[in-house]
Amino acid sequence: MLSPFRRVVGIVGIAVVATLGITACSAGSSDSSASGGKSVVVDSSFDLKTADPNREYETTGSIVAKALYETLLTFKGDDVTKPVDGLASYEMNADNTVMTLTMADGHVFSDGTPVTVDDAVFSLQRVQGIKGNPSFLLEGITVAKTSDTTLTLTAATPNPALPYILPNPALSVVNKKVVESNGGTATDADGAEAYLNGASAGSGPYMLESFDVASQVVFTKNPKYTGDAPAYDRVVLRNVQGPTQKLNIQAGESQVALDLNPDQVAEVGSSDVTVLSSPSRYMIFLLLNQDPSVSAITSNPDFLKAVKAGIDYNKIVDLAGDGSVQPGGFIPSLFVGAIDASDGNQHDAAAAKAALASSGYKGEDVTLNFPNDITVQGLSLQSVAESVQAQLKEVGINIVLAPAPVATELDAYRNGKETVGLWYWGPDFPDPSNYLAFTPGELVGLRAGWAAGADQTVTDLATAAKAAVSTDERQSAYAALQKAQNASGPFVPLLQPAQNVVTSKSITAVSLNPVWTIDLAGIK
Amino acid sequence: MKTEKRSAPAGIPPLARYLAIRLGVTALLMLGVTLVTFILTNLVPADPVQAALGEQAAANPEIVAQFRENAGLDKPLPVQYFTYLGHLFQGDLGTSTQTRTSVATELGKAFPATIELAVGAILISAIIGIGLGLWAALRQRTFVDQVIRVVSLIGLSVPAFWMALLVYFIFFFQLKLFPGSGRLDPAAIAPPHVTGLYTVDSVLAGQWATFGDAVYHLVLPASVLALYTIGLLTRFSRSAILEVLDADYVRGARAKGLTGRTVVFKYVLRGALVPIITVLGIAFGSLLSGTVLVEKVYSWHGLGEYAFSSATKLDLPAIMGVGLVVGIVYIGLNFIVDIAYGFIDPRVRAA
Amino acid sequence: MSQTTAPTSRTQPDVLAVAARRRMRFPAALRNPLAVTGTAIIVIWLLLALLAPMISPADPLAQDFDRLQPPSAAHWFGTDQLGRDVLARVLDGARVSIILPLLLVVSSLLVGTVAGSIAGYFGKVADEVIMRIADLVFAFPTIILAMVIAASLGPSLTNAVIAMLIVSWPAYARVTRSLVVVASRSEYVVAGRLLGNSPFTSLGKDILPNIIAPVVVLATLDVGTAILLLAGLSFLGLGAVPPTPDWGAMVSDGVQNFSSWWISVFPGLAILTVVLAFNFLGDALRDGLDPRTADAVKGRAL
Amino acid sequence: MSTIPASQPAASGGLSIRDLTLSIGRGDKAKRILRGISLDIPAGRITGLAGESGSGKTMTGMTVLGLQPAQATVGGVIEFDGRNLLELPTKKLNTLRGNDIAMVFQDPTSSLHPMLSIGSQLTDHVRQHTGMSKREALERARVVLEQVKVPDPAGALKKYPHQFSGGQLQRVAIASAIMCSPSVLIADEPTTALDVTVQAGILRLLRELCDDLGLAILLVTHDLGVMSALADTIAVMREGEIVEHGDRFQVITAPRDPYTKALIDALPHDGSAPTAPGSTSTGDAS
Repeated sequence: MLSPFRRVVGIVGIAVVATLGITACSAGSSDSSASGGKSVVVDSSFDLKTADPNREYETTGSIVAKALYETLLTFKGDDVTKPVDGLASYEMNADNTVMTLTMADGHVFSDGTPVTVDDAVFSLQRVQGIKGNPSFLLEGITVAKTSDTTLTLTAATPNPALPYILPNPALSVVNKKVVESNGGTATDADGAEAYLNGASAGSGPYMLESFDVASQVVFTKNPKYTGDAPAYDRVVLRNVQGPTQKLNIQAGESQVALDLNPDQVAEVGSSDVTVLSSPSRYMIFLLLNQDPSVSAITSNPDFLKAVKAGIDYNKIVDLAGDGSVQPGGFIPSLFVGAIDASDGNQHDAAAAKAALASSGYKGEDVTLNFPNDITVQGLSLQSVAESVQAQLKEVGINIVLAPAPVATELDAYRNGKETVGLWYWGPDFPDPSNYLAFTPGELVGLRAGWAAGADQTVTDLATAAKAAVSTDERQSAYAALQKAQNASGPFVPLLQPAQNVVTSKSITAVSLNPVWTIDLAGIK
Repeated sequence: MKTEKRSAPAGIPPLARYLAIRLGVTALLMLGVTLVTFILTNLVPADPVQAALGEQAAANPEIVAQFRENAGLDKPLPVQYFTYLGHLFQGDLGTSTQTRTSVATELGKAFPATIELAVGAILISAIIGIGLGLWAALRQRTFVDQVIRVVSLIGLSVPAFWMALLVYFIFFFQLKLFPGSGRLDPAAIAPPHVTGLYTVDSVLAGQWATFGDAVYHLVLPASVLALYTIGLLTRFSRSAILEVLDADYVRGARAKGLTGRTVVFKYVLRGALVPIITVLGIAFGSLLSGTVLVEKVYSWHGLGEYAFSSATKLDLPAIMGVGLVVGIVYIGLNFIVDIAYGFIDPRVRAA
Repeated sequence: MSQTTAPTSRTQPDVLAVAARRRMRFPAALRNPLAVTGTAIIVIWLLLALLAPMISPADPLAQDFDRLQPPSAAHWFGTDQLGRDVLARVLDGARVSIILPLLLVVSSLLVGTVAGSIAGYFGKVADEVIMRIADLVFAFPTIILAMVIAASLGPSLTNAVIAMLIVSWPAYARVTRSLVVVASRSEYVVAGRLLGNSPFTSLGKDILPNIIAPVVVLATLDVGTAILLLAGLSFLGLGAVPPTPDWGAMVSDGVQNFSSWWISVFPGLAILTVVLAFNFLGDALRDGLDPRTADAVKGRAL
Repeated sequence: MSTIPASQPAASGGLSIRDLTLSIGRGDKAKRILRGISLDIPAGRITGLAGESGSGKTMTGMTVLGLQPAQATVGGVIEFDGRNLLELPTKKLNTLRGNDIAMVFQDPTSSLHPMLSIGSQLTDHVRQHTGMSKREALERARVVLEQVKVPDPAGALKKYPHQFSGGQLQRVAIASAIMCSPSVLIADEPTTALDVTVQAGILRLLRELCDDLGLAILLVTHDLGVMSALADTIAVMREGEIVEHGDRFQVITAPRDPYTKALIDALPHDGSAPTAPGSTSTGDAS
């Protein structure tokens, strides 16, 4: 327009370029890593709430607690069938009511003080006293110090699962003196959480360097740790969504990714990374409410049969990708009592249509509620819901999807108000007795409107399973229970998704476990 | 549009009066913000207790009762609200029902992250947007002008969340030009906390490598976020500058024989600055709300993500805290913009 | 907060001169190549949306195909994680992703214009109440407020639209109010009032025709914003309920399957083209407006 | 029609316009704004250029400084100091603008930047043209403000345009124009935007400057009343051409051109300037 302005434009242009140049320059100088020693980056999708081991009961929380603390009993590697000694060794009396724990010598906290029986008693009582999410693990159990090296856990009713419960990282032993001096008590007045979110007070392989529930937790090696020293001096556990995890591990930004779904794993290609794929501990299931006041349709046994036969399980397993399986019953394949898919529900469109015809269903809309902001091992429940909807449509059942954020939906689910629900269950401890929740009148059973006494056959089988002692007995008792549930119960086990841990080639070993997902100290 | 503020009644210093009114309005608005958020979040047909407690704990009436009592949820709603206000007046934003950490602490972490992102984006958009707007204005009705117009409209039309993905995929994953998620290299240690802005804190601590790292991580998300505001600022500064280019004082400046550079930077840009600053303020506000979509893709744990997770997890005190902070920022922004007018325009200063 | 509406009025205080000069050269504005391009794209998309069931290559809900197939002759846009045809879903998604925001803009235009007219014309209490509520809404960032509302009402398209309506009417109210304030001081309106016109006659006959053009331009520009906002909410899982095809939700599906770029790239491009088309049109129309009223529109079209 | 040759040759420091043409647009659609203007603006005299709005008088003034619209095509010669201004590159022209040839605009409230201090606006071009230091330039500005009779010159330098009355501001604008001691001053409707009461003062100031500094002043106005009070020679423009050119007395009392005659007859007889029915073509940009 005006010749003198021509130069100005040039100047502005240069200014823009120069600014970009400056950013580019400064970018070049960032590759120096700030810390000495070897460090490893683990990407995970957080559900973290706290670093207080006695309060945490989340997947990420367990990973954190496992790295910072030790438990009285533990599992070796991924073998959860046999509890082994941790900070203590144990003995169980004959009727499974009293467990005596003898503290092992030589364990010390990161501040150098020895781990004593007082610390152990305090920690377990603290779990009970603060009335938090993990408190139920020790419900009905009395913890008492019996000598300078022993304590007893006394249960009111026989509790054979107790040795399997104790390795849970929520039952970690904290340094009593440190915790108490920071407001800690074994009651609901406990105020040590804030302190434990900033520093660890444990005897585990790592110490807490920094903790941010939203973004990342950083661990540094505990020099006082008495076990095998971990291979990495520093671990960064970052909160990263599954898709981003995949890009990060491919680009070498992280060394371990925990939440890739099978599709993503398939895309990674095994040339740059190592993929460890195994069935996870989670079981995704459909529940059909048996309470006629909630739904006359879903409480109809024929309709229930139609749904069970109408779902194409293979298609869902296919959707979930390699490594995932159809659980035969509600107990995942990892545990005693699990049954094979061939013993579970089978897809049979003709049978479904026949059952539907005799149920009197007239094509009414049936609402399927599910949380849409949850992924299980990277698999979104929404995909499963959409798949189920399409399959049931083929046999003539009209499902309407009703997604909601999990927080909103939990209320309806836990109060047994959902007509059809799509949820998943992660075991509280690696023992089939945890799955008795899926029987009439129990925790999850009630959510499906399955009241106590609603199905005497199943209830009787549950009682029998509970009473079974030897592994063989338990196996067959739980198998029978699940088959009965499959026949008449409100739960339709759909899927046990694969757990895929992807590591870069520089990692030679990771230690996975169904209870605490991954032992950060086991990364080599 | 309001010009009534130009004259203040005699007796009270106009600035004091202005500040008093401003503060009063702000306080009322904040009260409104808390009330609206409180009502909205209590409309949710779900129980925050369920959202906060685990499977087994939620089935235990004792634990549930304990939780309700601790969170004050056992009281009637009006009591809850007034209790909240009471704490608020003492500077206490309450405790998150999810993490049992003080909301102020959590906001203290999330807020600087978002501010850093938004400031980065506004800087990028100011430089590029005003530059392009100036270029287009000086080349009005030429091909360049048309191209810039289309480019800026594209900037206004790109869905940020989609662009965030695309850019991440291309520049981080394919070309490996920029780092991936997060605010710093995972191996890096965050600089000592002063402002919470990594760029500022690292400079304060003299950690230049960390500063570079922080800026490096900022480039992609800030650029994506800036696209919209670049479009906005380009369009707006173009028309503001065009208007000024026609002004007598620009012709006057040229008649004085001033060089093109002086005319543009001293006369034209200054003349267009008031409307441009206004848009910058509005743009910054829109950036703040836009961050949630970009934060999600870049694992940038800022206010947007905090707001989203609090909203979906029914973390009432956290949502209220976000509402308050954001409200204050918006109002503060307008305030800053008004003050900026004063610095730029002596006529406003006098009024 | 409201003084930011028309920034240039600070340097150019003769607002009163505007009323007489306000003319909208619509036909001329529409001859602009941008407007032609924009209109053409919009028409094409609207046709696609209307004809979707007829021209769609597949049932957008049917999970009939192999999962995650890249684009091919059989599936131009590939298939998604459930084996649905992406092209079919993009076409069908137009119905939700374009038409719903259009309805939304029309409703917020109605609500906002009425509220703004009342505030601007009657002033005093009505003005204070309405504009303070508007201020309150403005004190929230749009998407966060929409997020909270959508989360409390539960995700569904209806609720998302309600949330968006709540956050978008104040823009119209402000622009309308400022235009009405100016217009109602102009001589012909004052004269009309002196002649005994009722407030409503005066509003409807003398004022509205004068302010309608800028409001329509604002609305055109706003369609793009509305499409983006709805897509954003759906992306966050607070909008469209599956399996309804919605572009924002489809992009979100693509996030989970990053390497299957086609799942998110095509719906993203769809959003981009439609929004761009509306912005082309709106921008061209705005050029046709008197510069002063265009400022009011610009100031609020953010 | 432009038949009037210069009555005196261009004195040194003066300006001479020959056959100036200006059109906007190309080919048949071209709009011819100036159709061959020839005019001398000698030093020490005030040359009036009158005409109604749209006659091209303001464009003539603008073109002298090269401020015509970018899309305009210009022909002819504007001779200054032995050079044709129309052929000077912008860079060269810039060294003359404000330095040797200065301009005063119609409305001082819009021709001065509202956000820059008087001191800054009075000195920026001086410093650029002469390389004076900031302090020297400010001192010069103070002297010049005193010269144009702005009260409290030192204080005025720190003020902003909105803090002055219109009349005072026009004095400031004139001060800005004469800061570099130009030899030619183009005054485009310098009193039109002012109150009648202060117009006389400004006119008197222009006269003084012309006489004291030997300035060549081109006074562009539609107001023949102003013109008759101030100009030494008067040229009348109509539709891009000069239709009348001569001594003030001769033009006012015995116009040869019927259009001029009509203009003069329209003058009110109380001596005050008639209110402008519309402003000049560029004057309404505020």
